Amino acid sequence: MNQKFWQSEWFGPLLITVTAIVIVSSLNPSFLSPFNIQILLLAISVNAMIAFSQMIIIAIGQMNLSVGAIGGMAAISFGGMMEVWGIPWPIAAVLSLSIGLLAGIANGALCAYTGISAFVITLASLSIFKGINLGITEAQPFYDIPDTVKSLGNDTFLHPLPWLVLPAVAAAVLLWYLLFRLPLGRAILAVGGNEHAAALSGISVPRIVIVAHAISGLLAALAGIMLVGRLQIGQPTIGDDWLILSFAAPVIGGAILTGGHVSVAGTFLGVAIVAIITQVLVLFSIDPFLVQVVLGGLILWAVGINRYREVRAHRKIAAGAI
Amino acid sequence: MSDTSQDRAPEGDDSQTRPSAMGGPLRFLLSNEFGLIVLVLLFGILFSTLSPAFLSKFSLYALGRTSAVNIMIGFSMMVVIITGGLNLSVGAIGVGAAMFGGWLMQAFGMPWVPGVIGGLAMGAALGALNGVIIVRSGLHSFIITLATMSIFFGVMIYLTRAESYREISPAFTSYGRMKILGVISPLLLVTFAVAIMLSVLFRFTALGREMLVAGANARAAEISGIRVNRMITYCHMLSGILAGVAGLMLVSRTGAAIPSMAGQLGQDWLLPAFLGPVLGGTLLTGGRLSVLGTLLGSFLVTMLTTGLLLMQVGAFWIQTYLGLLLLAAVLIDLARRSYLERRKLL
Amino acid sequence: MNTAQRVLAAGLSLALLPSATLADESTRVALVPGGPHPYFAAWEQAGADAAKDFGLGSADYRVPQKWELGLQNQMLESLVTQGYNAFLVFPGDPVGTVAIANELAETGAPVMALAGCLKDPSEAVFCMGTDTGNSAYLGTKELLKQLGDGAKIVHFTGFLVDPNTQLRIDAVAKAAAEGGAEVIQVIADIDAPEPAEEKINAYLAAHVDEVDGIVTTAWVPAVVASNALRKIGDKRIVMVGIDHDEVVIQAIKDGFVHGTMLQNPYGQGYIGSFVADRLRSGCTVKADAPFKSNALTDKFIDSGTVFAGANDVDNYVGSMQSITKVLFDEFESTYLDC
Amino acid sequence: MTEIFNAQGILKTFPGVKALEDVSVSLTRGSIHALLGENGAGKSTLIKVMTGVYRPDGGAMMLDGAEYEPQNTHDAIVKGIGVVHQERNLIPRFSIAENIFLEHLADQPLRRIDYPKLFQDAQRWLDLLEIDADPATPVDRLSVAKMQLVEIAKALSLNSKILMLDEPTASLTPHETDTLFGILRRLRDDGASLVFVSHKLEEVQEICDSVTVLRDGQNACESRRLDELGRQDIVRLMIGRSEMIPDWVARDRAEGQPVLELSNVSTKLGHKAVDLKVHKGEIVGLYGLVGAGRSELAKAVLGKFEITDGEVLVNGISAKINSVADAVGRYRIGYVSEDRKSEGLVLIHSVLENVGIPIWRRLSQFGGFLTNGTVRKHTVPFIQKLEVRTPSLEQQVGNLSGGNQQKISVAKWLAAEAQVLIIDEPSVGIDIKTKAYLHELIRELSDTGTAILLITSDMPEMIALADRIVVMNEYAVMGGFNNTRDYTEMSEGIMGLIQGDETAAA
Repeated sequence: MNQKFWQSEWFGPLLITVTAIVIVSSLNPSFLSPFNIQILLLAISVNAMIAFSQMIIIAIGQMNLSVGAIGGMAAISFGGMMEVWGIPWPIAAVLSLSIGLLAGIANGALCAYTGISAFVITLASLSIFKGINLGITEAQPFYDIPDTVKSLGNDTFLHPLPWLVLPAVAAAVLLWYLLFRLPLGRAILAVGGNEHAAALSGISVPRIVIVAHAISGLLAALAGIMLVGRLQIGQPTIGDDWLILSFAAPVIGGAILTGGHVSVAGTFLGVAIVAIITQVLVLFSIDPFLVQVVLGGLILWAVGINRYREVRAHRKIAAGAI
Repeated sequence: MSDTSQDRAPEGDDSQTRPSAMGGPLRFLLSNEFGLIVLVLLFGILFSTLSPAFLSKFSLYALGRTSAVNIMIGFSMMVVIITGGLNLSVGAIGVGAAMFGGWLMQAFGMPWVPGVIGGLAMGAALGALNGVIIVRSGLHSFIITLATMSIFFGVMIYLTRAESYREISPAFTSYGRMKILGVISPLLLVTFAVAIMLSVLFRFTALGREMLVAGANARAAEISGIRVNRMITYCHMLSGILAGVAGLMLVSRTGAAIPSMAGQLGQDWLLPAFLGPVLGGTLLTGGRLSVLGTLLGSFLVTMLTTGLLLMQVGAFWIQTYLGLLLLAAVLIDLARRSYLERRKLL
Repeated sequence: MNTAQRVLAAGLSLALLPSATLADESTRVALVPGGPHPYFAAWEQAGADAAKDFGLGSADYRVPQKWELGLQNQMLESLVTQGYNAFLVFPGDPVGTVAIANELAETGAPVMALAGCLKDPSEAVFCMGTDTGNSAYLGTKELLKQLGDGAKIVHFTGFLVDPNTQLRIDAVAKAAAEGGAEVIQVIADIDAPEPAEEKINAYLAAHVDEVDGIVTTAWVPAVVASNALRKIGDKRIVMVGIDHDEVVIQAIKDGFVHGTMLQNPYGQGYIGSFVADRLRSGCTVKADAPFKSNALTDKFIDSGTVFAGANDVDNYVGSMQSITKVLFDEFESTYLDC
Repeated sequence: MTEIFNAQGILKTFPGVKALEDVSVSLTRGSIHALLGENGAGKSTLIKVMTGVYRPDGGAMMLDGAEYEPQNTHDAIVKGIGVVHQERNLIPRFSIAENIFLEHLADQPLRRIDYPKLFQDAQRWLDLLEIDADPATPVDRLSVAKMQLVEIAKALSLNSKILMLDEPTASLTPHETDTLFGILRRLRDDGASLVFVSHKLEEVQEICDSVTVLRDGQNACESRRLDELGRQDIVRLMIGRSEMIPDWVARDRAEGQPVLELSNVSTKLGHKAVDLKVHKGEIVGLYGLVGAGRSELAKAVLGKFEITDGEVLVNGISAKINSVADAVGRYRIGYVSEDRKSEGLVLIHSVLENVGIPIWRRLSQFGGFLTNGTVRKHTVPFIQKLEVRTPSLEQQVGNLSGGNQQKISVAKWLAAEAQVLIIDEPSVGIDIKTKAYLHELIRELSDTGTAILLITSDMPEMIALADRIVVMNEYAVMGGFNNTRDYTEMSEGIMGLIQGDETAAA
């Protein structure tokens, strides 16, 4: 709290993001065209949700491999309820969210009460949830999406700000408030920071683990639902390739995989960086066969910079302490 | 994770020991390996009663051949997990190695032995590169291998333009289809050989032991005169080699080196890579491994998949059942161990 | 669309029942796609219909859970164990699936590559499917008809690990060159909806004015691109899609998309099952069968691909039926010795 | 003085062992009570019973006149028994204030935290304990001593009726210890009731009023006033016999070949022109406050930290040490870490494996192969020589007592036949018996010719063992002199040198 802002973990990503924007837009002005901004924001909004749902688990020092599976399950149940049962979309949304919530709680409960590592649990639940998804859809998308949902998923409420930005921003603010202002959130970070000490101070570790996973499930479901709106289809494949992003963004944002420390702003910027990178590769029509290479290289570069800053900060501290 | 110190003899007091330290058969009954053997038998019986074809020669042969590769993939992840890290790029490395080997055989008409060696060398190189970057940067292997996964795979795709290499020496590809005694695939034998080598490495050589110590407690290892960074790099290198072996096994099985054999970015390998070691009781925090456990773990998973496919459970639901069975497997094992511990404590 | 198929099936069955002969040991056909994908959905119905029409033991649609070569192989192996004796397989990889296909053939079962081909040499009796290259070529031609000379077109396509992608890229380039148009960009690896959405929109956002035409040669990109054009509300850009996804069809009706290259999955499944049975009942493939050849194989049978524009899109099912009908009527006489 | 807590006839059994049998303790307000006993005497078990980790199988406890039956650790804290454990129980990235009031996170999970107020409240405790730090500082930026004080503040903030301190001085410099004692005294005078657990009898006698000694899970004495007891009485109570003060004669081993020699060595960490000689068979005691740069110097010699200037000579020949591996492998320099758990040992590995680590390579034949048999042959003699108490060689080191762990980390270097052995704070958290034993061992080692550099902040230990005493302060050697084994003279000399008055140097 008392540290200068340029020492804070989100400063590195911010620097990268800003430089990237400046360079790209100077090379290709259309990058900052309202429409492009809208596209960018659409991508960022959904991906931020995905990253957050992983971030909250990283906060307690665990991993959730099933974010994508939960998101997909919520997405297709959202589409399915509306197409098959003709449920009005708000209700369908709420129901799908609660499905995600339950899935998360299931994960959490299993981790908390069996003491088996979350990695293993979510590895198993990953294929359970994905299986349910395929079992229901038989790989067929749900097409019958109400226009309201479609427009919410694509249109802007205030040009060039798309509707989807609202839930993303809301989630970011709430998460920040939770993790840095509310006892519950602090307890989550405390468990991640030193489980034993947290338990000694009367924090019920199992309960916290469950809460964290519940939130994760909820956010994943929300991401899935937002995607249905954005893609205008209830695609069964939604969520299949969330995993990499979900980890990359928080880590680029300075999260520590062993738990106890995450940054909402950093994660958000991490998402932004990845989104910009993806766009740049398209804008400058990089040989499609090279795209992966560049992406990987840029991830390395980003975390590298972050690391370098960290190390220097630590040296300073060490010098001060001794 | 959350092991409460409840009802365990106080640490401070001499000669108080946890049951896990009890030697002899009991320790084996408590071991993960035993649990897996029980599960394998259990499900084996279940499947063969539900669909007798499960025990048919071809089915067993196919099962052996598939698990041979999966086990190898599991090994390649295991040797990195002992450093307390992960290697998400196993798939990318495996394909890279296989494609390189394939290229050597096709482009230069190399006989398969040097071709294979070349492939493995590539695997070793990529793995070592991972290790060096991780050691030098001090970043978590997770994020590094996440990046190298795209880089390795991307470069491979870029160089090969996604073209397969088919002119593999028939001598080599014949192994993929060969049946020894009608049921055993040579690939399975390779896997067993590697398994034995690994156990020897980690039990009977200084190098292997030092790798383990470096993984268990880097600081203590260094103070005791172990070159920790080098050991960690070796682990990643070994992982690369094993991934290469798995990749080349697939080459001999599919008769060609194909870019898609581990899926986009080689991600198809991640699940088998983790399931084996994790079920096999390799400590995710590093420092401890079980070759036999990984072998059994990977085999169990492959067997479950085959069994489910055989029983024709609702086509699209298989994944759900697989997940449930995995969960069941882990929980049963947990229950068994806590039961035995209680039994011997009271 | 299932109803439509049933109609078609009924029609066909009436016409063909007499020619259907029962094999002594009943034929059990397995139709195995590369993974879950809407394109193959028609196979299930086709198999069921064929089984009914030709009195097969069964013609079952068996889907691997993921697009994994390993999983497809494992599934095929288990199907052998389950006693299936004829295989219609979409190769998870044109080269990678050859080995398993040959192994299946060794068990004495007829093996056909369906919807996509195996790379020669292989034991597959033949490959029946859409000539991916050709379809992309024709699609681009259709597109260029609408565009003036020197038109700038972009090409959205699928995974690079799939060699067909390279074929499509080449075909589009070829057609463009002939038509005096220029392919200003290829965007690939977008078979998953999220990246497709991101990349296609990003591209259009930046280059919407420079682009005259879009050709898509994979399912998901077609869907996403249709939506993108609808979003922009720009009818200047001409697009030719692929396959019969409802989104694409609707976009064509609403005039955002010029048309789509239809493929014929139902026909593949229906005819394939039929041939499988004939082959098991002693028929053989004519030595001089008039196979076409494509980049992968010389034993290629085009299951047909038609361009459906705004006018004929309404009864695209009909147009697919007619292809199937034509192909089916002279199939036995053209390709088989019985 | 009024009684605040008493336990009567506490019984606690584990499968196969009676850990506590009919143990009684009574604590009074405004007093500091010492809880003593060898490792394994049941101290830790008793603490765990009092703090709700274990439920007693028999006996009763009264706290402040009421029946006291803690359901779990947290319940104990709530009911008013606070503990400051040896291992830190703080959340690294959290601010001091938040750590102090961590308890409050549990209640009202959704009520906004008022940080300004939190910091104010924390400031009160910081003032009370004379911690000079901003309550908003993350604790992972604090020195060990401050972290400990924060933990005390944390315990006090729950206005605990009883505050238990488990080895609180283990990681403190003498100065920090004095401050701590000052604070503890003041707390006592304000009527607090403190329980002080330590192995350092000097400290116990300095600060405690009454004492309870456990031996073999039973009361050796219950709540006796300390002023009735002398050091020897306490020792007798603890180990059942009086302490054997070794009547070793002062030795001068400074003649002859120096085995390890530092000539004006400077390091990246800021050591300035350090000169140091350790001769064959000599024990050089390196004294200095924690933070004087002693362990750092040792690690520089080991090659862990870069030496920027000057050179290290082994047996008179300048040594090329680029890594610890060189130091250990090529020059046989061993280092017994002060931090057993994280630096000395691999807790999840077996006794055999831990002892064998440095010699694996040496023992392996035909290209790196070795068997447990070979390893046993070269390690077991030392494990036995040091009387390590373990059920089996396969036992996980983490399950052994502190004393045995320390023996293992020494045995490791005996097996490695180190010619130079650097021993860092050998008797931290070790009971008197083992300590005495280790001292004899170290002495024997030196007689067999091993050159020993002994780093310790424990003055009596230093004076008991060292042949020559070298004093360090602020990363520089202040001077040194031969040990005449005269406590007062030596301690004055040392303190003199620390204050930097050269005349004290002999």
